[in-house]
Amino acid sequence: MKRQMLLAAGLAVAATSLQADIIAPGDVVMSEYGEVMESLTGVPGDALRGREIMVSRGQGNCLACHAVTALEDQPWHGEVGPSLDGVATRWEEPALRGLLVNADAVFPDSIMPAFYKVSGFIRPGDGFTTNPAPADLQPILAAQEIEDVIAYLMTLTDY
Amino acid sequence: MAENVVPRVRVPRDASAGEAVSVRTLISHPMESGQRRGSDGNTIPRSIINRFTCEFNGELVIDVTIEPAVSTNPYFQFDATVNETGTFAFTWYDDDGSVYTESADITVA
Amino acid sequence: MTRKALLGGVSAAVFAVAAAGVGLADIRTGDSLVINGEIQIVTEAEPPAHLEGALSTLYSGWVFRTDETRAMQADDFDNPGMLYVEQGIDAFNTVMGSEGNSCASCHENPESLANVRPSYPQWDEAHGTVQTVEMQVQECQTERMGMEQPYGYDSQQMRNMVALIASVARGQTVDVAIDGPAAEAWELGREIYYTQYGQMELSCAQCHEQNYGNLIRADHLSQGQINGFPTYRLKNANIVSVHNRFRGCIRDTRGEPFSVGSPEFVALELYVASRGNGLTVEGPAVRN
Amino acid sequence: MTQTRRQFVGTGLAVAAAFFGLPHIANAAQLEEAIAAFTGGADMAGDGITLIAPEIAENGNTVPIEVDAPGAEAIMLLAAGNPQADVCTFNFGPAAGSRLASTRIRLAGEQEVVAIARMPDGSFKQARQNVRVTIGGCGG
Repeated sequence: MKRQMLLAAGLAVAATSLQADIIAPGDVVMSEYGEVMESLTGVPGDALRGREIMVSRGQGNCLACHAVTALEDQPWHGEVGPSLDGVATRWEEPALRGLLVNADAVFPDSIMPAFYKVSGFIRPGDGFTTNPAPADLQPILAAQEIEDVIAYLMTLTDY
Repeated sequence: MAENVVPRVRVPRDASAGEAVSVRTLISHPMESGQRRGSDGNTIPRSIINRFTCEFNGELVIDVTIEPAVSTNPYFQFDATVNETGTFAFTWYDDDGSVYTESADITVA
Repeated sequence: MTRKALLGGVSAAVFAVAAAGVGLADIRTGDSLVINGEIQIVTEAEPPAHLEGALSTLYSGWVFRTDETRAMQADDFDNPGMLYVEQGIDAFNTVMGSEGNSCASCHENPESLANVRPSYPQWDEAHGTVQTVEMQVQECQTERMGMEQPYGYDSQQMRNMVALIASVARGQTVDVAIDGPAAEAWELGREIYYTQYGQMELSCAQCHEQNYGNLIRADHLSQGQINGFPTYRLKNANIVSVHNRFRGCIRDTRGEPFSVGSPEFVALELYVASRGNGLTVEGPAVRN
Repeated sequence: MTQTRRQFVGTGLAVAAAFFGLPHIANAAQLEEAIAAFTGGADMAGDGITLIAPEIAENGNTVPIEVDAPGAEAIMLLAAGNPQADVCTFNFGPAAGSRLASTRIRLAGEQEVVAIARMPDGSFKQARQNVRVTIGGCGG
């Protein structure tokens, strides 16, 4: 029992030190063209995991607005935003990262949510609960989840 | 127990002898499937209309056995042959033992 | 007015790149709805002048639905929303409160209230505020019927009663007043309509003005018209109030909604109702 | 420790199943069982029965379905992808004016709706139709 607790404590320390390499939402540096050059975590994204996040309604929910031919195994793709087919040939990775972090920086009145932002909202909530947002409101996607989605988007080279 | 359970039926007021008339029925009922979870995380117990029958002058028109996959406010439409003036009798059977009935008259010329 | 709301017009050109824009390609327009073979419903209409070209045509939410859902509204027996209207009729004729009155004691029959739904929300001189139909029902209950506890704003009983009041007005043209003493609330409602709420920073306009007709996943975004409320939602298998729907939309922005019955939602209801001036009352409509 | 973790994973799967249904895995055997109980395993003809269901159902809560099998004694409706396959069975009496019936049913996602008619001579007829059920755009 004691050993397990020590183990848990050790893991927590490891997690904290990893945390230090993560760029917090408020610290993201964006170029004047809305690009984010640096990885948010320094850890390469996992494209498979990114695919899951894009499909999940509670996470990225990307299919709500975007059609993706490579995701045709999932029923129903929205048409509010442009198709993401060939997106990797239209955008460099830093630009995609910028669009995910805060699309408004590139398209000022875009309907696309900022997935890595925690302040500046009007009546933010605690997820979909209708309760007010907690003081430590988390971004819609975590830093590594953003990197995972980018990794998947970079596989979309075909039209 | 389901609340505000009210049956409704619609049949033509009159018909000619031997005519097949269309009958529509609806009953307000939640049809709780027994597969949903409440806000407390517990499964909400099943409570449905499990059978519906329609007779015309004592003769069976249709007898429906019903499972939880039938929608809230169960709706059925079917045809009945009427050879004489008479009365339709409709009966819905609830899981909780309640029985709801409704009737409708039709004049056959 | 917020920064984002102000930006709306300026960035229109950029927006066209980011979003697909209004798409009615796979929506079948031009069909008409006649309920019970007799009540003519206006499902497409000229927009009122105050919209200043924001919409080229008004479309009832009915236009955006599938054939099966459309058909359910064309006949009162097929419309499950009418079950709740019937419960409303029972309540209308039931004595409630200490004065020994039912609604029928003053209003004779529900049909005598046919002019209510098309003109609400409306300014109430005595109370010095804009009132919704729900607030009017509560006023009758507390001030004239002697009820200590009126129907809750979003209670089943209230929805039944409002559905009844809407049902007797079906086919009448929506015409809410937005000038005079109502103007202040209307302006507030307009500001709310264009404000981007929640962590997803979505305004009513982004979905229902700029993207109606487009699919969001498998759902055709409508113009968010409220002439069909209270509406029977297949999703809820019950009738749903206007404010409950507003609440659901702001919740879906990862936002904190205003309360049902709040001055903000009353103002928003007036503004959204005015965007449908020219359509006809459909409540209880059938929607997904 | 290991056991705790396993329990946790198990709970997670159970929650996911309740939420998403995992219908195709859980249901195939149950569907066959329900059909066998009605037909006794007899062969089923594909003609003489009509099943009308929407190609796309706007909401899985309320899907209008119509079946028509002239001469049938009974028609059973099944939803191949629901947690429980049985939907309802129409048994026609002597005063039935046709062998047509319609109702509204619940479908847990895209799946095949199945109608099986039992004829007076003991034979069976079957019709199947795939129904896609839409998914709303908003998250949560």
